[in-house]
Amino acid sequence: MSVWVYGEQKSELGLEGTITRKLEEDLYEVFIGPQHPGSGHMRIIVRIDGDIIVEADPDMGYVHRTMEKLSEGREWIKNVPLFERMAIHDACNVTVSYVMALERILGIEPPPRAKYLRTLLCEINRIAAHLYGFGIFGVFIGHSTMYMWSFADREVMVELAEKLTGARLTHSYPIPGGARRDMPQDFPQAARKAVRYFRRRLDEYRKIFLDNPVTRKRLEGVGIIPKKIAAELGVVGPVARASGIKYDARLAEPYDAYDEVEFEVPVYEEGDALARAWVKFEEIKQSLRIIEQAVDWLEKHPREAPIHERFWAKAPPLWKKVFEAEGRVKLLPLMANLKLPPGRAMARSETARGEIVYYVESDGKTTPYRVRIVSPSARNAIVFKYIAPGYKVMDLPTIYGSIDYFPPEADR
Amino acid sequence: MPAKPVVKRLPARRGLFAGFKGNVDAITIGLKYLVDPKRFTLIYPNEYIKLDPGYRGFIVLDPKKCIHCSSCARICPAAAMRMIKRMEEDPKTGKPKMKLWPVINYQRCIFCGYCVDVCPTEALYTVPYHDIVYENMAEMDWSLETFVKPPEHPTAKEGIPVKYIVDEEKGLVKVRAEEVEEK
Amino acid sequence: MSLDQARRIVEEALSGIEYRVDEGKGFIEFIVAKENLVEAASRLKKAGFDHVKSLTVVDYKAEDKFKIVYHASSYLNEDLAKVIVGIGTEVPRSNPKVPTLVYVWRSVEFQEREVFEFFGIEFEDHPDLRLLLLAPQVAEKKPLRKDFIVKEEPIIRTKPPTG
Amino acid sequence: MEGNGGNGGRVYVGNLDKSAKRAKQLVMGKLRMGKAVDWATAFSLWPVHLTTSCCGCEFAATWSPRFDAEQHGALPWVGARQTNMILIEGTVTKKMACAVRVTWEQMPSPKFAIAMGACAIDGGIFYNSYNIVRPWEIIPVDVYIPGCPPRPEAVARAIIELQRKIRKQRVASKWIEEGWRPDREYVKPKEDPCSWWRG
Repeated sequence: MSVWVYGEQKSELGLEGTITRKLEEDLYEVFIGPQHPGSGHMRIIVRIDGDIIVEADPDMGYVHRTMEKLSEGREWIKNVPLFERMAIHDACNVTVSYVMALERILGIEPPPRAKYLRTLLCEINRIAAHLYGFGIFGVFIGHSTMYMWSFADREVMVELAEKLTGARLTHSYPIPGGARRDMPQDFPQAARKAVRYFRRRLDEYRKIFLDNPVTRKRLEGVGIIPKKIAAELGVVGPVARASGIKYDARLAEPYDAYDEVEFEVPVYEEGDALARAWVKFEEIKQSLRIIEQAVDWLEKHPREAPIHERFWAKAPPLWKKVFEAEGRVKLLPLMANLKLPPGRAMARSETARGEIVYYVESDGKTTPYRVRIVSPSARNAIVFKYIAPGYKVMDLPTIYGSIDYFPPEADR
Repeated sequence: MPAKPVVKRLPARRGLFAGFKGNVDAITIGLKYLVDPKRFTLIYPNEYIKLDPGYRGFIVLDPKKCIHCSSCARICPAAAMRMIKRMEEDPKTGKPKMKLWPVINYQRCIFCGYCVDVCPTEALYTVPYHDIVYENMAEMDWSLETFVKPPEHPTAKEGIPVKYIVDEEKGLVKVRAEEVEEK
Repeated sequence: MSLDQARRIVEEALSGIEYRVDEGKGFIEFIVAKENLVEAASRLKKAGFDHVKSLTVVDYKAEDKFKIVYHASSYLNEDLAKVIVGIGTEVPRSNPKVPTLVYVWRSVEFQEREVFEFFGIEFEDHPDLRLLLLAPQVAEKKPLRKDFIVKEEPIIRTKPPTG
Repeated sequence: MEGNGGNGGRVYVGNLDKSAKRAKQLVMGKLRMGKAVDWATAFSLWPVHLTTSCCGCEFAATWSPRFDAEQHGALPWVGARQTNMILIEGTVTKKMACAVRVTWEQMPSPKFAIAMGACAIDGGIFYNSYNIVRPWEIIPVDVYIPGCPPRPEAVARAIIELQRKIRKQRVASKWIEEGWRPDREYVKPKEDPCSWWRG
């Protein structure tokens, strides 16, 4: 068989600038990204034989913003907005475990009201992030109705979060010892309306996306991760739960109000892209349940500052006045120079894309000695290398979309 | 009550006509919204969202309340807030005195609102709008004179205020701001 | 399962290997010698800790050592999933070389690459030790070591604002 | 010059640069279409789909049904060759800088850039990070949007401001006439953003 070498033909034909490389083993190397129609910020170097992927090498780090290093030079509370930038569409979930780690070192427990408020925002964020994931997934597999629908409905959840915290995405809501705002008076009514709206709407989602034969053909049997391999690769979140792993950080180590509210953790055993989509879909339903319960609890209990006494007992009268009028928890100036006792703590929380783990080490100063973050997307990136080979190039967007990979989070 | 994991099964494809039924379902939903669409697009800039007063928009300083404590500059995560020195006449003695004033740099501000929350006298407050853009980078580095008055809201001149309310039937509904406020 | 119970399980598994226990809030660490790391890790895996959550490296510059800890937990055993157990070792800063644990836990592959570029720690026998996140020029600086210092801006700057 | 295609067909081969120049003279000089060019450019600002960082969340929301920036004539497009606007969504890291510059160079002129978010202006919360670059060091930026992330309305406002600027200062037509923007110096990166890639 003669090998067509473009380099040699080039000089004969006079086609300057035609550079096409053919590799020795009859494989093509395809560079996908970082400028591509999906959510971007990542390159996957794929070697293909025909249109079958032989090797996939994720080239990450296009959004590596050095959070671990920057945190070492900044005061404890300043790191909350910093780490939040990892996944701004899921802001409360990624910061709550950092705050939990600080609370463990400080040895304080937030008041129950703060716990419920955090849980409430976490679940609002989870739904918004799942819908974001569905929207991007829709773009990836060419189902633009899904993008339009989920981004339109995501705005409901964003609107609720905005009412609660005062920002669309970057809430910076949890602080050591509590939360920054109480819910406004008209919030419960709006939240219940939203829950009822979503309950009805999700059925339509199922019909147009999950049960749509076109989508099913694209998703079924793609990117199968068997249970054992999922455990071996250490994948997290919906990816693991779609493979039959009964693991959820809310289940293993209940934080905030998760040991008091009632919910289920959906697990599927098929392990393919469709099962991963179904896990996210069922999780939205469970999140709606938690939102309802959290709102009920918050309405029943008296309104008080959702922050630990240590940061509120010495508060001047103006603080209390502002809280009563606007529901805003003012911070004591000591918050900026908060000193933690020396110690080490680990905390984990379940974000929409999986579990995030923080390792926080303090040496008794106002800044951390070391913060190690392992984000869910960073742990799921390994799927590209080990699962993508064997599938067609056309399945790569499906795998990418189904694991809900968010590069700024993976790169930190 | 603790949570529990529940193993679920993917819905099976039922029979020969499962695919057909799925297609019909999807198309019916599509037709439903073709006939009865949900319209809630914001016609910007003829309309603008009147945000809740609690929204963390641009930050403004009330110079009368400021006590020059530099708490805001200390807590700013992005080092956007900084203190500048000004020589001012002391009202009591009449002698010039050095005073520290906060100024903000919107090239860096991340709108986290920590400075507003930490201010001991509520001298900093937020305005509920956020849609201001600049053509020049230097304009974003506010001087003290700019910082003490709310920035001009360009859309308020051009458009009418609307509000979005959560609705049980349609998700979000766009209504005129006056209608909501009347209620 | 509490951390104490987990501690007993791991202590049983590590019998015959010298170790030191470091406790933290929410996790427990077993520090072994560099030579015993692979053996200890495989015994831990046999005990049911099937994946690594975090490969945590801390640079103790004053004590002239890196502490490398693999924080493992379990997926398949629901009881063990509740605890985080670390297995680790300490290496001098001048010669940072450790045997890789990729062949024990596949889930550390990318994390080991990450540690390699940020700390310059070499994992012997790692199948694919390349840069993961950083460009080569940045990786040369070994950014997460304590001797790489990023400049912070002072709180009070007296420079008048421009414009 | 005339070339012969096979099977009796004809292929015309000529000097492309010369023809382009002539077409430019015809459109801009004789027909005086400058104003039309400005008008048309202003209402078809298509951003390229290059998501540099997390402001991409709000970038996606800007084109979602609620804020629908398509009403301003802007539609994100995949290929850099068919677009004329680049929206820098947040931080540009050293690795991404290469992609931004390459994408910018691929786009046909007249082309414009909007820097979205604090990170794209002065680093935002990552102001002292060792791995970021300021996008205005790599490409010329027209409009800056403060915020972290800015609201989708702010992005729409930036598009409107850019449209005004193009029509008022006649940026697009002057660009075509003079070969480069009259209001800006050519931004040449101090160091090659792709050095990591080539080296």
